[in-house]
Amino acid sequence: MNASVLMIALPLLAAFLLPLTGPLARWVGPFAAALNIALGISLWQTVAQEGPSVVVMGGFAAPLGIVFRVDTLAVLFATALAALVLILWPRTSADPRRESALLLILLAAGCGLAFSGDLFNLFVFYELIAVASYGLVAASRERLAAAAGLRYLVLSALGSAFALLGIGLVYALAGTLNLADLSRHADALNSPLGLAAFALMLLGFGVKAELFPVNAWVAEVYSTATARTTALLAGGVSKLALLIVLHLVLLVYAQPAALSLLLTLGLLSIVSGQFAGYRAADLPRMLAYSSIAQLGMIAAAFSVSGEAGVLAGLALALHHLIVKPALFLVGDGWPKCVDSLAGLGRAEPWRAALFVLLALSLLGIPPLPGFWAKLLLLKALLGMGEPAWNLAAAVVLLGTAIEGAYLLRVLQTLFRGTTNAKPATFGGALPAGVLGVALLLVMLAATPVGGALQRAAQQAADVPAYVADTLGGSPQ
Amino acid sequence: MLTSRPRWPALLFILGLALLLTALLRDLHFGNAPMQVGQAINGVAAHETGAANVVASVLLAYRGLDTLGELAILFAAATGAGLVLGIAFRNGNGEAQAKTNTEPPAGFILRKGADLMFPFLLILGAYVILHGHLTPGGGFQGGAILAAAFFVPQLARPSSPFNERTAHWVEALAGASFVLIGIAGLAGAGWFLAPLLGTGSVGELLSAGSIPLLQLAIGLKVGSELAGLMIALHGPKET
Amino acid sequence: MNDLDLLLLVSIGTTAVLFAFGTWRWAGALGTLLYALQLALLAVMRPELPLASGIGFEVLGYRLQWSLSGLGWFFAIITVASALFSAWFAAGEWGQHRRNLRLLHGGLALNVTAMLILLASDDLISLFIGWELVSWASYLAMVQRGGPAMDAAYRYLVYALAGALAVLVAIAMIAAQSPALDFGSVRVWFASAGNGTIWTVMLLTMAGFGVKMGLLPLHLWQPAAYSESPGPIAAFLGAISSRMGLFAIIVVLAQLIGLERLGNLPVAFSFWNANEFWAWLAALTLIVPTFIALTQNDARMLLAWHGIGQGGYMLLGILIATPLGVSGGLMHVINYACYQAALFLAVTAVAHRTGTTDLDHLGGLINRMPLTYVTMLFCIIGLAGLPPMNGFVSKWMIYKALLDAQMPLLFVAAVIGTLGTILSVYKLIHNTFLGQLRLEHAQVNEVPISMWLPMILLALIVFITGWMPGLFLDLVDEAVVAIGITQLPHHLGGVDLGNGGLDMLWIVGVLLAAIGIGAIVYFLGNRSVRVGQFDNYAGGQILTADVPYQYSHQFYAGLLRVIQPWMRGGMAWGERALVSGADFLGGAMSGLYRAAPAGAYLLLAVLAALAVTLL
Amino acid sequence: MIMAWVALACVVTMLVAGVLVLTQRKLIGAIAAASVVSVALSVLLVVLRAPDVALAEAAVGAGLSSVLLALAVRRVGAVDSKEDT
Repeated sequence: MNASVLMIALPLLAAFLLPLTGPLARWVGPFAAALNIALGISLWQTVAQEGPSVVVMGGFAAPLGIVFRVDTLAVLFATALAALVLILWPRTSADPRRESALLLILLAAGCGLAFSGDLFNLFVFYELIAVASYGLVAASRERLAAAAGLRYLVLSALGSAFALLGIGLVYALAGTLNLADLSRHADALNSPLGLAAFALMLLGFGVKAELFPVNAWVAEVYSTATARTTALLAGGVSKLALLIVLHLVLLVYAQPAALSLLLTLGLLSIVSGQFAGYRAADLPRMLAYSSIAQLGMIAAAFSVSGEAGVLAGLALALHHLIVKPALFLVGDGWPKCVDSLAGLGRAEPWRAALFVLLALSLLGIPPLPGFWAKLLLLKALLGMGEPAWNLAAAVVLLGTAIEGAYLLRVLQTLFRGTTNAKPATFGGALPAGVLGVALLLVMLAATPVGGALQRAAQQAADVPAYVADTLGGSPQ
Repeated sequence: MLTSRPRWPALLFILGLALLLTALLRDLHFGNAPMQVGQAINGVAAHETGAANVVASVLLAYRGLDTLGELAILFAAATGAGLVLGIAFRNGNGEAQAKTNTEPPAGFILRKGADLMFPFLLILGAYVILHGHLTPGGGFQGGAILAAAFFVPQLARPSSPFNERTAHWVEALAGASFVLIGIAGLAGAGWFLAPLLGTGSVGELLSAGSIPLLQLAIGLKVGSELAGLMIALHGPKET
Repeated sequence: MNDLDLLLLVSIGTTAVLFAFGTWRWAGALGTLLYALQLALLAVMRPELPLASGIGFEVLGYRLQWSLSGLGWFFAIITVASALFSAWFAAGEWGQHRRNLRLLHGGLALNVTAMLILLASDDLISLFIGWELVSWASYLAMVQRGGPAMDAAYRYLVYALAGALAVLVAIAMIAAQSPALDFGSVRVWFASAGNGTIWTVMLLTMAGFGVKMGLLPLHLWQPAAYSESPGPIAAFLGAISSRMGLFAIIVVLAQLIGLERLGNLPVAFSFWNANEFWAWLAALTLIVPTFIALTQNDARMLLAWHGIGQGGYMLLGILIATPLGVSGGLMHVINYACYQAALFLAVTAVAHRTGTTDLDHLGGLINRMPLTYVTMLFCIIGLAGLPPMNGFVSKWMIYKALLDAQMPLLFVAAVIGTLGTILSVYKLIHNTFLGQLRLEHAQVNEVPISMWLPMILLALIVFITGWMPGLFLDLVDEAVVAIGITQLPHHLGGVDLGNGGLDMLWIVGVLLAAIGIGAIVYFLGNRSVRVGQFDNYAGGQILTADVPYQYSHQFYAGLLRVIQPWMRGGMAWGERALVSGADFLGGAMSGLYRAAPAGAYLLLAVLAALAVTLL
Repeated sequence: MIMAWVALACVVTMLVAGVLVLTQRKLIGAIAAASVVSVALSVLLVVLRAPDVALAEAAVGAGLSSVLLALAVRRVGAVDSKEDT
């Protein structure tokens, strides 16, 4: 179980020591990421055998100290992030040492975000991710990226301030910040003020989770930052921000008003993202808008109380984590304008085929994994049996139809006509290929993967067990 | 010189924020917050950690991981700043933009003042860091003072040497030692960042387990990091 | 490994082989052989029906399984046979002077595989998987010619995707309430579900499956998409692709919900029930497209519009829910597949020789391409539903069933549809083969045997099964039983009914005798002189061949003046309105993001959230 | 009682300095005003008996961040003035 702490400590250690490693510097990062994957796998086995458990920092039991909750969900996210970081590790960079350090910090913070069971600790790791990602965004050598990064920074800082305000309110109302402890005192937060705190946190964390009104940075940043950074932000970071929201609604804010708020923001994200994507003229922007909508779907899934919602959101999140980075990477190096893609399907058939595969999975075409995720989402939404959630299913339907219209337009353009352009060197070939193969493997192994996700969702949704594990079973 | 138009949107923003906070505070009852965790810690902190300064015990024992995270935030911010500053933007006019140094050279008083301040700042920083577990203060504050101690001479004499290499070494080793102390706790007591070395007697300089060590690590890291950052910002652009 | 597994394996193998060797000269012939093998396998497994496959998966607690019922088997026979004739035709001269047929042959085989997977599905998820496979496979078949074909296929796919999502929502709805999704459990669930729930599920699934079937108002994509595909593919798609929609609709309405339940399901605020509702939609589907077909000037478009209309007959027949009606509707599927495939092939043959399918630029080809003419003649008689062709039998059964079931208004609607069909198919054959031969076509020759043989064979099937409908009724029985309807008593010549049946042996006999008498009179009493096609006189003047004196465009101008006000394209207008709406919303949303006063959004959002939560 | 007056003075100073931050035309002036806010805040924190936080605010808020901002403005300002000419 202590491997969970090492998954944070070791990348941080590597990041701190990076300036001293000299010629080894370029190997330290990938090595640390690989080590994290290995730790994650070992944790996976432990959790599978012994069930979820709690790690106490410094031996100070909850709620006084910080605790880590190690369950399947957390291990899954931490390992997936490590794998994504490893796959997306930049091969060339203007300033490899600094960029590696930021990536390692992002990796450590992401793992912390996955494991932590303390609201303030979650905020610290969230902030750490935010700071690391500013640097990565601005590292793109485009002047536009610097401008976009600055706007991202301002908005994100503002969002963090609001999230912090919300956390402060929670502390003022409930007197504790441990999630399990908060779950016991959820009544104290069941007031307008408590709900306001939730709204503040939702909007604050929503900046990274690309939720509707606070996501205006997304298209700009994703279309100017390097493809690998974009892939990391869209694929990994956004999910982790939503993971905080999931913890909140599962453990603390299981009240209908909070769920409705989350659902509303999710639906607005879907509608606004898909329609904006429909009008987007360049590929990265289109993918960015699609990413907004996809995250809206995950938010909508998390707004369903109970195991069904967690399962659907988890499936959607992991699917998006594989597909969207790969799509950004495939599109990297192609002309940005969609109309200029004409004929590339013939010039670079394999790359175009990969794009088609990923786009189809994103749309939820069976038997690709995206289909199962979408089915779970619809089932969860309709299973609530309430008008707002039924409407949500209709919105998802509409959104996906719109998404289909614009993604198909890209596919159509790819295979229309011919181009004189020489096939560019495909920088993202390896990572995109790996992600594509991963997608196919998930499709073939749908049965075991589905079982694992079900276990993860079941563990995550078992709130009484969570509270008992954290507060009851540990030394006081 | 940089000027700007009146920030009416910003004022509006502030007004909105004020409205918002009023709305929040209307419902919040001050003075009787349920301080469950706070009171529990007040009761047991000195006994459990051996630190006379409860704040330090919270920062470095109960919430040591948060502090490690904050240290990493500072590191990430400095790294990000270095990344941005160190890169000449492609989309410019190409040639490295030479810094136009328009300030007058520092005068005699400033130079002498800086020379005098240096040891005092150094000692003050060290004191604040090392007594963090006893009195208000600690690694972050002391680190900031240390950074100032090294930056002030630079301000007075831009040409005076600052050994960036050493600073890098100090920074890296200090940061690493924080994590290593944590891992040592893991290996020794079974918990990450578990207190080592025993609590000692409350109020002594050598007490409170590993808290002073952590303070030292933080102070050195913050100090070297910020000094490096400030000097980099002040000095000519890297190429 | 039973016969079904073997069939699926052979089918997948066919796809792989044809994609691998698609550029080979004999790929078409190879495909034909492989389809013949599949057909043989289907024939062999007939006694074993329903046959469950050994393949199955369990994902997320849902069991995915495949099993071929009589209904699926019936459609599978048509599918593989259509593919066989299409591949055969493409293997002939038509294909040999085209360079790269990899996509054509591979796409065709992929379509067959996908359809077999769909037809063998035994739970809702495998049904949906098969459905999507079919959608994308037919997209692959449609886009091959590029250009306008891609636009048509794009339109199709957007419809299909939206429809599939509607189906997915319906499946999710069932999944949220029913313990399992195999057809047996779903049938039980439907039996206990309330009327409102059933209506929701039914509307969603019909919206989805109706897209492929071309059920009004979801038909707009179909004509362009089918007619823009390469000839043999158009024949295949026209013959069977839309029928996959019908198959899925039968599964939902007849097998899962049950036709009796449909009759007891009231339409809110009216004296209708669900059965009548869908029957009238089917009637609308059979009338409107048929009259739109009348106005078409392109042979392939005309046929494609008919394809939509004929689907209406099939659905109507099945919704009558009597053995006669259901058998008639299902028999119409197989009859229609025969003549629609043959007609598309005939039009392709004409296009192969003349280079056009524009009805305003053809004419008088009867002497130049007699075999193609015979094919088209046989098949349009079938399409119009006149004796002695097989289309007559199925239509007669539907009419008779409508009258027996006391549905006179629907009967009138069906007859109006038939009238429209007769008028428009006459336009087709007249403008292609009769009238004035165009000068530029004076040297046109009949297509070679490699192309006419499959066409003529299909035409012969149309005639023989019209003469001996018992051949097809035998196959239909399998499907009828699978739906749960009692078998219709029939014999080789037709149908036995208590109050007088249909015996085509007699009817065809009488008809042939009458034609024989006519022929004798014509040949023995003939005193006319045969002249060349370009030897023309009018008003005492010699007309040279380059003067167009016979106007084939603006056919039925008088009729169209009468019905034109009814055909303003309301549904096309609706589609455009949807697209503009999406454009508008897209513009608004992307403007919202582009303006990007991000901080202001955040503050406003926070204020709004606080206002909502605190006040 | 005296503490309450000190606290009030601090709050008023912070408010005035805060408005000054927004209304200053020169960025360097705004930064100076911002550091005044920080100084007043750290005094306020002492009054509120939170010396640890006060020390941090004084060292980081009033000292370091002002210096960093000033350095950044100087650097950016140099670039900008060059573009103006």
